[in-house]
Amino acid sequence: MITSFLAKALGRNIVIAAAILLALAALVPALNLLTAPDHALHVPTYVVSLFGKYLTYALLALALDLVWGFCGILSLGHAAFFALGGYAMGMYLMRQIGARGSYGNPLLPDFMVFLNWKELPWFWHGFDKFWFAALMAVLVPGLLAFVFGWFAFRSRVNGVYLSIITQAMTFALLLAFFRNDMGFGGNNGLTDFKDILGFNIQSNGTRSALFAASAIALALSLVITSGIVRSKYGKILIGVRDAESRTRFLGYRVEHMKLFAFVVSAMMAGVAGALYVPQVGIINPGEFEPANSIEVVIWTAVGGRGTLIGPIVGAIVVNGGKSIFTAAFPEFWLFALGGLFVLVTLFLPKGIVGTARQFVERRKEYRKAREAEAAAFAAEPQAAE
Amino acid sequence: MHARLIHRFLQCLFATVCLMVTLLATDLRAADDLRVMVDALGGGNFQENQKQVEALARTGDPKVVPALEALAEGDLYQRKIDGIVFIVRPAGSSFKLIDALTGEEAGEEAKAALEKIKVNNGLRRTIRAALGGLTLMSPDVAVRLQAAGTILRTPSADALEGLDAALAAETDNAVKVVLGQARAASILVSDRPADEKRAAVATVVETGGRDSLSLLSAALASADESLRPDIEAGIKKIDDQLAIWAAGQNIWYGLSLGSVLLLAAIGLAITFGVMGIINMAHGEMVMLGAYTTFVVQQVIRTSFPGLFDWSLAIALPLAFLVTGAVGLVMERAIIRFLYGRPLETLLATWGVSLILQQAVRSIFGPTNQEVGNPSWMSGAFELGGMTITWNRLWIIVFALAVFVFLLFLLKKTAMGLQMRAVTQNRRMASSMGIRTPWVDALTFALGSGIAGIAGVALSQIDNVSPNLGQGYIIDSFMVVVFGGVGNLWGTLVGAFTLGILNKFLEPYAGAVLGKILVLVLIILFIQKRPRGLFALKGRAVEA
Amino acid sequence: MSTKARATGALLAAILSTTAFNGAFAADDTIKVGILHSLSGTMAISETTLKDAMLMLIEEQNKKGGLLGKKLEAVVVDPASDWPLFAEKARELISVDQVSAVFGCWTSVSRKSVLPVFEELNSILFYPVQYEGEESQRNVFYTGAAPNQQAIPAVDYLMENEGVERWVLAGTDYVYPRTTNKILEAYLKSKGVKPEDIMINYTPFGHSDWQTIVSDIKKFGSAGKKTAVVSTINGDANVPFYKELGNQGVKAEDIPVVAFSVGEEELAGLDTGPLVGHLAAWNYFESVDNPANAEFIKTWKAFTKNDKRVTNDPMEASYIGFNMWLKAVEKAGTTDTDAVLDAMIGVSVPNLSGGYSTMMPNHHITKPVLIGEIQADGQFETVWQTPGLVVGDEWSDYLPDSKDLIADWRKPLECGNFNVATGKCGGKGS
Amino acid sequence: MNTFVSNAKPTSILYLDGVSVSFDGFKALNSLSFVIEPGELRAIIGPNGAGKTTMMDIITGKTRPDAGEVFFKGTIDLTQKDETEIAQLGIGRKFQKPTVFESHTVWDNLELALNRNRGVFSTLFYRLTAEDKTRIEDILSTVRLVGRKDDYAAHLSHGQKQWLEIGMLLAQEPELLLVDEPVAGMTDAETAETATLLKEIAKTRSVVVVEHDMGFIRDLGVKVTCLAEGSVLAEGSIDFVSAHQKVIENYLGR
Repeated sequence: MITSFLAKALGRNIVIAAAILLALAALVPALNLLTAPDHALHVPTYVVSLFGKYLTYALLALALDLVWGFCGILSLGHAAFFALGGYAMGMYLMRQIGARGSYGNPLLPDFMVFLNWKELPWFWHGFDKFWFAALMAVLVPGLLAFVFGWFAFRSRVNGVYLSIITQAMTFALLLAFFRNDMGFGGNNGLTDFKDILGFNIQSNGTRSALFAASAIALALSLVITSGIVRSKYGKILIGVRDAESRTRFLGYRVEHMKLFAFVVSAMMAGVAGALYVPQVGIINPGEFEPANSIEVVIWTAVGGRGTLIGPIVGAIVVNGGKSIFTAAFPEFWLFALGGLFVLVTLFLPKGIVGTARQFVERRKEYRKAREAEAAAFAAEPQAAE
Repeated sequence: MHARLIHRFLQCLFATVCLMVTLLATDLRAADDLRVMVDALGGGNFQENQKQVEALARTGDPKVVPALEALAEGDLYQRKIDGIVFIVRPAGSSFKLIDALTGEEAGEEAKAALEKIKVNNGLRRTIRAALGGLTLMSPDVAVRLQAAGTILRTPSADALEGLDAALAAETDNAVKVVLGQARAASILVSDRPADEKRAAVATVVETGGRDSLSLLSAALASADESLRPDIEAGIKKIDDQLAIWAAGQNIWYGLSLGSVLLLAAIGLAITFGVMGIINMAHGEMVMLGAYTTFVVQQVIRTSFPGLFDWSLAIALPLAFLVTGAVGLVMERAIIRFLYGRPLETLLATWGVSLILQQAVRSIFGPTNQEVGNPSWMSGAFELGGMTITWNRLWIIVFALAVFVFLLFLLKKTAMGLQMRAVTQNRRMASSMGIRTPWVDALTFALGSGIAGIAGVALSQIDNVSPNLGQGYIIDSFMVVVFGGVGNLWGTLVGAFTLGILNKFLEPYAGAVLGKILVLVLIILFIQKRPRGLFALKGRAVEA
Repeated sequence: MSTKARATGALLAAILSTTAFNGAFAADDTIKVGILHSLSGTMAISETTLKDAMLMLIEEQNKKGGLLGKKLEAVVVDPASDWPLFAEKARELISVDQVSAVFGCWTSVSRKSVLPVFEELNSILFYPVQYEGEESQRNVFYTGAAPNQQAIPAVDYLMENEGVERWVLAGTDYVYPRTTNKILEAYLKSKGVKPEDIMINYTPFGHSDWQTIVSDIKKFGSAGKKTAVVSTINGDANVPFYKELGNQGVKAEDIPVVAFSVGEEELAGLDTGPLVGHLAAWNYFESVDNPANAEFIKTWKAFTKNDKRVTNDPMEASYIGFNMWLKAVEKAGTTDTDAVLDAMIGVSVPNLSGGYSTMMPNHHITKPVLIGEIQADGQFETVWQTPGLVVGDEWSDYLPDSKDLIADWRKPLECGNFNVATGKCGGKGS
Repeated sequence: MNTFVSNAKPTSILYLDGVSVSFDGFKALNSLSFVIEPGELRAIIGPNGAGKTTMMDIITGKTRPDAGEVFFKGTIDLTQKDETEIAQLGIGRKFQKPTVFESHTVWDNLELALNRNRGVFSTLFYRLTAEDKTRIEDILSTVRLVGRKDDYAAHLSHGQKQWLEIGMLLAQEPELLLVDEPVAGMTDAETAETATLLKEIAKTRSVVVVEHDMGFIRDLGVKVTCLAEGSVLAEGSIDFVSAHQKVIENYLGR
C-alpha cells in the first residue's frame, strides 16, 4: 500500500528536487561549519539562516498549493496554521529558558512575571517537553483546520465566501493573540530564546542543523504531497477543483476529500511554522496578519500553482527579491514588488514553473502535430474559484 | 545664563511686589488699580495668576473681560522692558499691541521683546468661571446665556451673589431657566442651609444629564445626613434616565459605525460584488479620496481661506474623478486581461495596492496629513440624553445618500442597465451591441470613484496616511460577503448589522473581544447561509 | 525542476556576491552606520522621520570632518514593519555591511526581535523611543524615556496642579501600555487612590471607532471627582481618538488627557483647535526655547526642504544617542564594539532641552521631564518641568518582581539584572 | 392520476408524487408526478423553463422540494439524501453541458468514475486491479474512445466529451441514469450513434433522457413525458404526445 503510494510519488522531477534539497541539507551546513570564513566556498551563517527561513516559507507555500492548486480551496488564512505551529515551538523554547530569564523565575516566562501572573496557565503545561511541543505544532493547526473545515465544507461554503471566512479566522486569531490576557505574550509574542534540545540556539551548529531540518522537512513534504496528488485521491481532488458537482454525482463525499487535504495542509504549515520560529528567534501575532496569508498565495501564484515545484520556487524568488530589494532600494522596493506581482499575473499567468512546463509541453506537442498545438492552447484548466 | 537668571529673579520680585500691591488695593476700583492688577499677570506662576484672575473677577468690572479672554486664548503678552501687559495680534513677523483695558492700539513690537503669559488648564478654568460671572449682565442675550451655562458647569459659591442679581434683572425666559439651574448648582457647592439646598437638589435633578449627576455625586460626599436621602434619590432618578438614553446612544454608535462600514464597502460592492474582481486595491482608492480632500483643503487654506467650509463639497467631485480615473487606468491596463480569472485579480490588485501606497508615501510623505472638519461637521448637540456629533450624523446621511445614488444609477439608468447586462451575461450583452469593454471600464471606474468619495468622508474621522486603506480592506470584504456578493441591499443591511452588533458587544466584551466575536459570528453565519445574507436563489447562480 | 535549481543557484550566487562585494568595499575609508527603521508598512508613519533625522545628523557630522578622520556612511534598509524582518535586516547590517553601530527600531517587538542578533554578533544598537523598561542589555543603549521619565512625573503633575483624583488609564493592548499602566496603578495606589477610582481600558491597534470609549470616559468622569485620562494609545489610533474627544466636547479643562505617545508629528495630522490644553509628557518639545534647539530645527527644515516638518522627542533621542556614540568612539579611538561599550558609560552630551544628558551604567540616560499642553498651532507649551534631571530607571520600583533588580554594565558587575536582595546576577539568581 | 401513481410505488424504480418547488416566488415545479419502471427508457420533453433540470436536481438531491415525495426503488426516500448518497445508491446524472474532468486523461476520468470504495484513505492507497482495468477498457470501447484514452479530456471534441460523460456514468454502474440533453451540439451522425448507445444502455438499467431534439426522440422510440410550467402535460408515445392539443399549444406550436 505504502510502496505503491511512494512509487507514484517519486516521479522524475520529484526525485531530482528532493535529492537537491537533501544535498543542500548536507552541503550547506558542511560549507558553513567546515570551511574558513574567507574560503571561496564558505557559506556565511547569515545566508544559512536566511535560506533556512526561505525553506520554511517554501514549505508553507507547498502546503497552500495542496489545497489551492490541487483542490481549488483558496485559503486566505494559511498563515494562521503556520503561526500556530510557530507558537507551539515558541512555547517550548520559552519554557527552555527556565530560570535564565530577566527575573530568574524558573517557571514563568518574563512577560508573565512583569504582568504579575502568579502561575502558569494550563495551556502552557507540557510544553517543557520537546516531543509534546512538536506534537502540538502539528496537532493544533490540524485540529483547527479539522473543526473549521468540517463546518465549512459540510455547509458547502465555496469560492470567495470560503476565502473570506478563512481571512476572518486568521484576523480573529490575530486579535486574540494580540490580547495580553490570552497568555501568549501579546504583541511582543515569544522571544529571547536560549536553546533548543540543549543546544544554544545562536550557535552556528544549531543554525546549520535547523537549516538541514528545514530542507529535509521540505523534501519529505514534497514527496508526501506528490504521493497525495498522484494517487487516485489526488485525481479526485483535482476533479473537485475543476468540476465539483461532477465528483459529487459520481458518489464522492466532496467534503471529506476537501477536509483531508485541508487538514494535511494545515499540519504541513504547522511544521513549517515550528521550524521557522527557532531560526528567526521570535513569534508574535504579526504572523497572523491577513496580509501574510495573502503573501503566501502570491508566492504560490508566482511560482506556479497546481505544480509541486512552483510554490517552492515562488517562495524563494519572492522572499529573495524582498531581501535584496529592501536593502538595495529601501525607499522604492514596494514598487518593484508590486510591479512583479502585476507583471507575473499579466505575462506568466501560470507562474514561473507552470509557464516553463507549458513551454516544454508546447514544444513537444508542436513536434508531434501542428493541430494539437491549437488544442493545447484551449486546454487551460478553468481557474477554480 | 546669568543674565537670564537675574532677569527671572527680577521678574519674580516684580510679580511679588505687584501681588502685594494688588492685594492691598482690591477695594479700590480705579482704572489705575485695574491696570496694576492686569500687569501683575505677567511674571506670575499659574497659582498666583489664578488668584489674580479671581481678584480681577471680584472687581466685577466688565473692562477686564477682553484681557481675560485674551489670556485664555494665549494672546496676552508682557513687554519685557517695562512689564506692561498687552493683548497682541500677530502682524507679520512682529506683534500689534492692544491696550489690555481700553482696547486701543498701542503700536508694534518685535516678538522677541515680548513674553507670553502662559496658561494651563487650571488657569483656563478659573478664567472661564470669572468670565461667566463678569458677562452675566451683558446686553447680548446670547452672551448672557453662555455665561449662565458656564456657571452651571463650573458652579461656585462666589457666583451666587452675581446670580441673584442677574436673576432679578433678567428678562429673557431661556436665560432665566439656565440661571436658575446655575444658581441651584452653586447653592449645592456653597455652605447655605439645608432647606435651601434641598430645593436646589430638586432643581438640579430636574435639569438632569451627566453634569447634574456629577454635581450631585460631588455634593453627596460633603452633604449632611438630612440631605443624603434626597441626593441619593436624585442620583438614582438621573441614573435611570441615563440608562434608557444609553441604549439609544448605543444604537446610534452602531448606526454610525455601520455607516462607516457601508462607506468603506460600497465601492467594493461594485468592483467585487458586481464585477467579481477581488479588488485588494480598494482600500487604496479610499485613501486616494482622502488625500484628494487633503490637497483641496491645502489649496483652500493657502489661497481661499473663506471657502474652508465648502472644502468637502469641492473635494467630493474631485475625489470621484481622481479615483475614478485611477480605476479606469487600472482596468484598462491590467484588469481587463483578467476577466474570468477572479483569483488572479487578487494578485494583480494586491500589487497595485503596494504601488499606490508607496507612491502616496513618496509624494506626500509617510506621516499623517491634517484634514480639518468644516465648522458644520464639528462639535455635537444633545438629543435628550444622547450626544450626537455632527460629523457622525453627516456621515450617516452621506452614506445613505451614496447608497441611494448608486441604487438609482444601477436600477434606473441606461448605464446601470448595461452594467448589469454585462456582468450577468457578457456574450449576450456584447451581441446586443453593448460595448462591453467600455461598460467594464466604466463600472470599475464607478466603483473606484465611489470608494474615493467614501475616502472624503472617512478623512473626517480617521488618519489620512498611506496606511488608511489597509485599515478598511478586511472590514469591507467582510461586509460585502456577509451581505451577499452582488447585492447592494445586502451590503447596506450587512454594514449596519455588523456595526450595531459590534457596538452592542463592545460594552460587555471590550473592544478587542467584541471584534473577535463579530468575526466568529460571521464565520458561523456563513455556515448557515453560505452565500451571505441576501443570497440569490435558483439554479442560475449555481450553474 | 531544472528551473528551480537554476533560480536557487542564481539567488544564492547573487547574495553571496553581494556579501563579497560589501566585504570588499568595507574598506577603511568610511565608518558605516546602520539605520534600521521601517520605511513601509504600519510603522513607516513614525519611523521614516527618524531615518531622515539620522541621515541629517550623519551629513552634518561629515561636514564637520566625520569621525576619527573618516567619513561616516549611512546604510539604510527597510524592515517594513515586519518584526522577523527586523532580525534579518539587523543581521545583514552587522555581518554583511559590517556597520559599526545601528540606530533603529521603534516598537518594543522590533527591539525584542533584534536583541538576540546584537548579542550574538556583538554590535551596538541605539534605541531612541520611550518604552516600557524592564530591560537592560549589554549591546543596547536606550536613549528614549523609561516609564519613570515620562509617566510618573506626568501623574504627579496632574495630582498636584490639577487636583486629579480619578484616573482613566487608556491604552493600546500591547506591552508598553500594559507595563506602564501596571506601574501607574501601583504608583497611584501607593498615593492613596482607591481602586474604584481607576479605570483601565485597552483597545486593539489602529482602533478607529472611539465613540463608546469616549462616552465611557465621560461617564466615568461624572462621579463628582476631578478626572484625567492617561493615554498610552499608540500612534495611529490617536488621531481618531482626539477627533472623537474634540467632537464629543471633552475639554481639557474638564477631563484633561495626558499622552505619552503623542508628539508634534502626531499632532501634525490634526486640527488641534479643540484639543488645546490636553497634555503630553516628553523629554523634549519642539517649542523648547534654546539656541541648540533652534539650530537643530533650522537644520532639519533645511535638510528636509520642508518648512512644515516638525521635530519630536524620538528625534532628540536619536540626536543624543548619535552624539554619545561619536563621543564614545572618539574617546575609545576605535569603533570596536567592546571598546565603545566601555567608553559609552559616563559620556555626557548636550541635549536639546537646554541641558546635558549622561549615559548611565544601566545604559539608560538622564533627561529632564517636560509636561506640555497642546496649543492651537500644533505645538506643545511647557507648563511644568522637573527641577533636575531624571535617571532612567530600567527596572521599575513599582513592580513586585523587578523592584530588587538593577543593571550596571561597568566592570566588575557587568550585569543587566542584578538582584540586590540575593546579591546575584540573573533575576532571582536561582 | 395520483391513485395510479401510488399504486405504482412499490414496483417502480423512480416515483415522484406531487413534487413542488419554488425559487423566490417562481414556481419551478408544480405538483409534478410520474413514475419510471425498472428497465424503462423514458424521454422527457418540454419548453424552456418547464422544470426539466429542476426535476433532475430534485431527483439527484441537489435541490430539496418544498412538497411532495420522491422514492427510489419504491422504498428509498430521496428527499432525505444528498447528491453523494444518491449517487452511491445508483443514480447517475449527465449534465446539460458536458462535465468531465478536463485536466485528467480519458482513462483517469473513467477510473475515477468506477464504482469502487470512495473513501479518502481507500482512494489514497488505491491500486488499479486487473478487473478494473478490463472494466475501463470495456467502457472505452462502448463509448468509442479507445484511441484517445491517454489524451486529456480537455482535448476531446464536444461530442466525444458527451460520450466520455456517458462512459463515466456507465463506470458508475447506476440502476437509473438521468441524461440531460445528450445530443446538444452533436452532428447528425453522432446523434444517431448516441441514440443507439442509449438504447443499448437501457437494456440493463433505467434511463431518463431529457431532450429537445424531436428527431432524436423519435429515434429512441420510447414513452414520452411532456412537461410544462412544472407539471406533466401529457404522457404516452411520441405520436400521442405530439398530437396532444395542449402540447402543440405550449411547445411544438411555437
